[in-house]
Amino acid sequence: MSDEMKIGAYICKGCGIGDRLNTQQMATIAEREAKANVVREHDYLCNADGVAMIQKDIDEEGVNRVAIIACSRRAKTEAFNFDGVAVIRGNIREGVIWVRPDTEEAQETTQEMAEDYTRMAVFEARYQTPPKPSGQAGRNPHLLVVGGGISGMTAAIEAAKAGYQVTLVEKEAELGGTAGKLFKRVPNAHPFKDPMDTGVEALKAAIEADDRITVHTSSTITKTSGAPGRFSVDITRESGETITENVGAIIQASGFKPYDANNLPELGYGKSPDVVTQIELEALAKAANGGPIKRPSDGKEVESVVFVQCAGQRSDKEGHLPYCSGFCCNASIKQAMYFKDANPNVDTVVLYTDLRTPGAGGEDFYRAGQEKGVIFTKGTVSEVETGGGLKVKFKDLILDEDTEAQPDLVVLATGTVPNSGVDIEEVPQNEPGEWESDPNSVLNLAYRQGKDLPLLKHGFNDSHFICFPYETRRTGIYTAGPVRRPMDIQQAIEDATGAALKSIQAIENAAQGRAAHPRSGDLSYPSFRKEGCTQCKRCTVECPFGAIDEDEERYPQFNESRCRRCGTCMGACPVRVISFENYSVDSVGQQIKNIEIPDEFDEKPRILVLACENDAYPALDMAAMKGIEYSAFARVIPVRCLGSVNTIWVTDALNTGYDGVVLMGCQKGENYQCHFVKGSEMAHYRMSKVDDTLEQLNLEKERVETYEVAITDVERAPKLINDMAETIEKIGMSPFKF
Amino acid sequence: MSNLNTQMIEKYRNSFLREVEANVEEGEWVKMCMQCGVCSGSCPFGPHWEHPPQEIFMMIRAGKRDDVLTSDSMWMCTSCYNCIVRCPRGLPITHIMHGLAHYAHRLGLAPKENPTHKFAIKFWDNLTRTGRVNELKLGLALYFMNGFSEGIKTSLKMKDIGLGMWKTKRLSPMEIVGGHKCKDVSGLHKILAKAREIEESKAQKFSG
Amino acid sequence: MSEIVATNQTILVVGGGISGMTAALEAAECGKQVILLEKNPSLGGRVSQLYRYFPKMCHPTCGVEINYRRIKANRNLRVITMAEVASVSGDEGNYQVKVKISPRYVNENCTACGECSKAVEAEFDDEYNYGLGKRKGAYLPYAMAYPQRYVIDPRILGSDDAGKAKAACKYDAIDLEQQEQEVDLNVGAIIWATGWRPYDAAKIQPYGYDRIANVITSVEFERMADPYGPTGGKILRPSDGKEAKDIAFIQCAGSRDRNHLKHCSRICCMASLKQTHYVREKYGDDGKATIYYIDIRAIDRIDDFHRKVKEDPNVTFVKSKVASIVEDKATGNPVLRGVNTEGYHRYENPHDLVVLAVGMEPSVPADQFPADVTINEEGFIEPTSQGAIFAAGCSSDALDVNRAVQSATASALRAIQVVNRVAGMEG
Amino acid sequence: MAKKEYSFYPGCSSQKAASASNYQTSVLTMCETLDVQLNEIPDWNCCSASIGYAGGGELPRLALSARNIALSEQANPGQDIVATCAACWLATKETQERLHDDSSLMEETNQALAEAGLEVQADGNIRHMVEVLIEDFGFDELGKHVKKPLEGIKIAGYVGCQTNRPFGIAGESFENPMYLDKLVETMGADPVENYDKKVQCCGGALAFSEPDKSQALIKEIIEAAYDGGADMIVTPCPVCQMNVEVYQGQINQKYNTKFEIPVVYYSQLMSVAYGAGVKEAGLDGQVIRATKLEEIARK
Repeated sequence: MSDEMKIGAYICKGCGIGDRLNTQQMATIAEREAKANVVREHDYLCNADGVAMIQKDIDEEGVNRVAIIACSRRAKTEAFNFDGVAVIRGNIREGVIWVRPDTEEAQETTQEMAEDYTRMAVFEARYQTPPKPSGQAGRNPHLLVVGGGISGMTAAIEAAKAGYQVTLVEKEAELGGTAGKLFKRVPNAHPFKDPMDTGVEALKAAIEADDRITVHTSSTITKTSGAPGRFSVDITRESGETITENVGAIIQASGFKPYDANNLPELGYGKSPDVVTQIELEALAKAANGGPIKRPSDGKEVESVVFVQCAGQRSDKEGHLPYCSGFCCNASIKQAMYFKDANPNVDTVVLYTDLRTPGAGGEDFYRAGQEKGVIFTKGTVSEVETGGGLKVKFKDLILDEDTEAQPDLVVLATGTVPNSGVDIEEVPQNEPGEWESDPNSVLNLAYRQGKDLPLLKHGFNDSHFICFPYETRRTGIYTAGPVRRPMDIQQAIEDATGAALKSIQAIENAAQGRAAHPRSGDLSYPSFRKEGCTQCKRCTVECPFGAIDEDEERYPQFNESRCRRCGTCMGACPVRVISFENYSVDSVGQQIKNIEIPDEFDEKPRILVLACENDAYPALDMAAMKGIEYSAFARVIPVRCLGSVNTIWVTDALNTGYDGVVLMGCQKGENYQCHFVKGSEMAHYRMSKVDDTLEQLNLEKERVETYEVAITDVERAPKLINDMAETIEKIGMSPFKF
Repeated sequence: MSNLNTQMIEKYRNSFLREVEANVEEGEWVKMCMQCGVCSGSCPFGPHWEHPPQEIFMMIRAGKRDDVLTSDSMWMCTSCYNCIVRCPRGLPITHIMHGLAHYAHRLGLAPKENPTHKFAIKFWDNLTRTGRVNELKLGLALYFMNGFSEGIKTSLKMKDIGLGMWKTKRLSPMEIVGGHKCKDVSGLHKILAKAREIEESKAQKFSG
Repeated sequence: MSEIVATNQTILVVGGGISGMTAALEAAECGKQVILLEKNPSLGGRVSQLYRYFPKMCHPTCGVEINYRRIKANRNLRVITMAEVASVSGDEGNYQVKVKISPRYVNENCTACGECSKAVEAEFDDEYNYGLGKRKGAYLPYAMAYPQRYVIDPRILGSDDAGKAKAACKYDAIDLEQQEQEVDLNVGAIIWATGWRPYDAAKIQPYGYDRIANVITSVEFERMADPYGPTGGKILRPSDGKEAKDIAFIQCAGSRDRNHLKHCSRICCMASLKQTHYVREKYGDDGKATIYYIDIRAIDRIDDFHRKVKEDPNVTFVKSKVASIVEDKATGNPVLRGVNTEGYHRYENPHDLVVLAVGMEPSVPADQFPADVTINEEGFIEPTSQGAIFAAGCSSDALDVNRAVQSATASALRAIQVVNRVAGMEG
Repeated sequence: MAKKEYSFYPGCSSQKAASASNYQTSVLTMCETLDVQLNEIPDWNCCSASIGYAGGGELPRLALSARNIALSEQANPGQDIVATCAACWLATKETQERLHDDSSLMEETNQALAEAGLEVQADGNIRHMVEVLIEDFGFDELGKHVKKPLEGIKIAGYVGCQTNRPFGIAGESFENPMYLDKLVETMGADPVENYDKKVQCCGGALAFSEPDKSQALIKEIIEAAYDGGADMIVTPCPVCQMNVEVYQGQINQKYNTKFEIPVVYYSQLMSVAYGAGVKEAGLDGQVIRATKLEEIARK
């Protein structure tokens, strides 16, 4: 295929388009005004004949930019799927005829809408290059797992089973993590009745036997640099000896540390050796090895034990954990069984407020505990007195009375605190060229934005997305196990296996230069013109994924495989030097500029709508399917994320004579739904600054509105456009019409 | 306090739950309650129980032996089986209530003046005498269970019912002198005596 | 369908809900060949019928849209709808799967223009809305449906409507002659993601779902809250269409109950907590919710959501499994009877509407499973130690969306391990 | 249809001059039409119902029912035991199941029975008469024998507790069993729809010891029947029949109501529909006369 640009514009007449619009006129515009090289109309473009017609042009005419002027980009994607060329969709079905009434009086404005979309499609095509991988990364089928507990070992084994090399780094001298300290674990299979072997030894043996897995114990990560496909990791032994490994992806399975029970003096911890945490009880049970468990103070065989659930958890008190650790209910049942299995006459009482034993296995296990004689009492403990024998004072919530128990031993279910390294909001990264490793960091990332993964909530490194639990904010680095969210062993195993899959996927994506979620498969990547760059750092700071570093001269360094292609950097750049092959300041800017702006006195305003392709644009599509109308003066352009909107588009539009601009992005704030985390937030912030520009232009602020629009805002999204039309009617047309 | 009661207190000092498990019909189910309360909400006599069934289970777990055994709550069970069919854990609640009532009676702790307690004893005595219930005698015994003058009052109050039943041949004054009975009453008595003996020897074994 | 190419390096995913889509996409985005089967005319599964997700209160449609976009963009993935597995034979690395494909009567020419639907008169209960509304005999399962292609309900075949639909289509997309097909697929590994169905609330007899109009299920309530659901997003009483402002939520409706489902369905507590938001969203301070529960299972970091709801003065928590519901015939109010077990307070509470938080039951009954897997007492697939049929999502346990997706992602790797072994691929 | 034979356990209340003697009369009439032969268990004894628990411990109570089963096995081998009284059915069936499932209980029970030279196997079926009608005949067959449809009578089907729980009738729910309604329809009468007290407890045996509490329940049962427009109530249980019928006078005094609703057995409805007279249908045993039924019976 020659490099010469050849644009084909294809106008469909199906689905009523031909009945409602003068497609011939549109074809003329595509050819004469927009200068498409090949222009064709078709009665039914998406059928085999229509598709063949386009393919023929690609093959025979050398068409390499295909502008399909038909239905929405969300429709008929299987049909309009051509190799090696850029495909652009002009939306005249959902975007025009389905949102406009089929009346004579509406005909003129509807036709104008369609003509503009035709121009826009061809102009967008003109500023497209079919993306090719940059070749920045090669394939490195090797992954790093940080943490040698159940999660880390599982991730390593599962990745190795798929044929990948693994380097496993554990800071302790032994693999096993917390699970390695357990006597037994909660069962994971039918009949869910008895504590079972932890499986840690089997995992260790599997790792030992697998020559694809290399283990570094007593080691930590002192520096991680690079990007998916080409990470470089410094692994430092206790001795200070450091080796460097190159890996394609990273799994952080750094686990948790037990909550510090010293924060719970009211529950007797630290005052009596016979008040222990769950993890301390495991040590006693290990020592007993199936025999009677003895209490720490005097070695007496325990005859009665009380388990206090939610000790320091699910509480707003200072120093307490605001969350539920998820596994402790089942863990206490298991531990009560340690006593009961050794001697059924031991009294075991679990004091709880909500017993949380979910799923098939959970309820069976709860029942099994009851069958063994474990007593469950709904109650809240106020105090554990330790002077001369233990006294657990609690309120029995069912019998509605204050009462007490005097057990030999008290076990506190204290929950977990994630081992997530340093909080990058609090601990700034070293300046470029001044690297120093932080002993509190897990990964010691050399990323400009900080040494560890950003935290989500309560110190956990979870994804914010319900449907996409692995989407951390650092591409190619996945967290697994209880560092991500509180979880039990069974879930940690599932989680680690899933994280291994994502790491492998990251490796394969990086190898081919493809983007990861949510623009999976996208081959475009950001490039920048160094000569125009003012080193303002906005791109580096605002990138939601920490993809951009700074070199020592303080120029941005793009790391293609860390990039998610959201374009937030492009939106941020005040001098507009950042662009993607298929998405740039021009590819959108030219669409904005190349529409017909009617004369001020025509009473035909123009409203630019920049709609996020993830939520707002589909919402408008659905509105169209439901026949919800909106103003014929709107011209909607989908954007990758509102974060990619460069203010120049807005000011250019206003300068060109648009009367209003509506920006539609996703929800921001704590429960953000922006798939690129901060894009919507950034856009709102930037648009607040546009107000100054408006003032300079002597334009009303109401001419630019930024909204959060959900995909379900099927009625609201059109209404927001109509609201703008009304506003314009009130405040008048823009004075900037030429 | 009955001898048996004293023995039981000694034996199960620490755990009323274990005492119930060992000695009460279906008592081993008490520990399986998951505290949902559906039994208590389902009972047609629910408002009249001082301690509805789930609370009794919780009291057993909490070791409130006296409170449970002297309670008149279990004696409110109408044997409607609502609780049983709704219990998510399949506890035979009706039977546990009967079992607790029986156990309380055996230990001499059941409330003496509870009408159902009295009636239930009389019913048993009535039926075991001949092998079949004599409704007239049972009724009269019931009316007079609170003493003679109370009995006259009750009888008068109930006379319309008696009269109606008599008129429709669903009650016969002749029953007072004879009535239906099993032919092999002595065999039945032997069976019951043996059954009681086996049961008591088991209790002895537990308490010994 | 001779064009379906599958080999022993292909991964078959059965079920196109959130778990199946995820498993299929994650594997395909690793470069594997994947076939995704769905028995309904559209992908999306149960999540497509939810209004919002807990705890973020975001819309499931959003994630589904992203997944559809991923599917459209991925050439390694082949989606076959209206397809069910009839049988599976063979072994790890080499399965033979018989697939039955029901006719849609609409071919790929369909542009989703909707003319056929307008032409048809017959209406049927709308499955998407759990029968709360009607849809036409020619229909798009729901606005976001993928494939975005209409379906002809077989019940209109042979009627005038069938002819009308055909006549209305300008694109020759309606093919009334389509027949059921059976195709044989050779695949290396199978991911089973057939998900769950809501437990049949009519079986919970004390709650009178089959007798009392104003007793509905939690899944129906989702449709009701959805602005594009059968009531246009209004929370209304089925009996008289009046606004339902005082709503009772009954937990463990069919779960944790040996008379019904023995297991805890995990999601219902959070779902009800979420639904109290709907009540407040629609009715503000006039909206009242009461949650009747045994244990509130707001597990792990989302317990803060639970605690926030608890702070809402308009939401009341009653620790009680409701004993029974009767209908107040004068008002149509369901009256809940039971005992608040915290102190044993009896109640007889009338509410405008009762929402039963129904449990999750595996979609495929244990005795109808077409393949050889181990199924536990609850009907879920146990983790296998042999073979290459891997459960994903709610066919493996009662899971929330987040965990279902985790499970699906893990199952994708397990399948990849098998096909990589078949291919002799080393990393 | 060929003659069907069952081992019959009538129970104390069905005896001559006992509270449900009219039930027995109508059952026998009904069985004649259906060609059912009931072979009474010789020398049967009381089951101790569900109130015997205070005096009788677990084993003595089981022994009572076990004796009946043993006698049935001896005299009517291979025949299902059929009871007409809910309490009899329940106690016997529970005993059968518990002995069957618990070998040590079985052993102890047989030890006791041996005192009277008896032995029990407890592997047969224990059935309620209603079960026999529904399962061995079915509504279609039962309807075929109708000679005088009970037209124009509205009847509330009051199922009560122990016929319904814990065993119930196969295919019926505990909360809303429909078989009485279907039977009423089959006999040509109109069932009260959505009779929501159909499984409410009448106080059972506690009607004697706790009359006030029980009568409050009975009042609701009657009230709901009236609300549904019922002419009469039909029930399969002698305790229910007795409690709901005979306390109406006392309830009227206490609550200032004017209840006077007949309470009949299903077997009486069937007898009348099958052409029996007042006496054969046991209608002369009604304390509150079921005049509408009597009218048909006299036709």
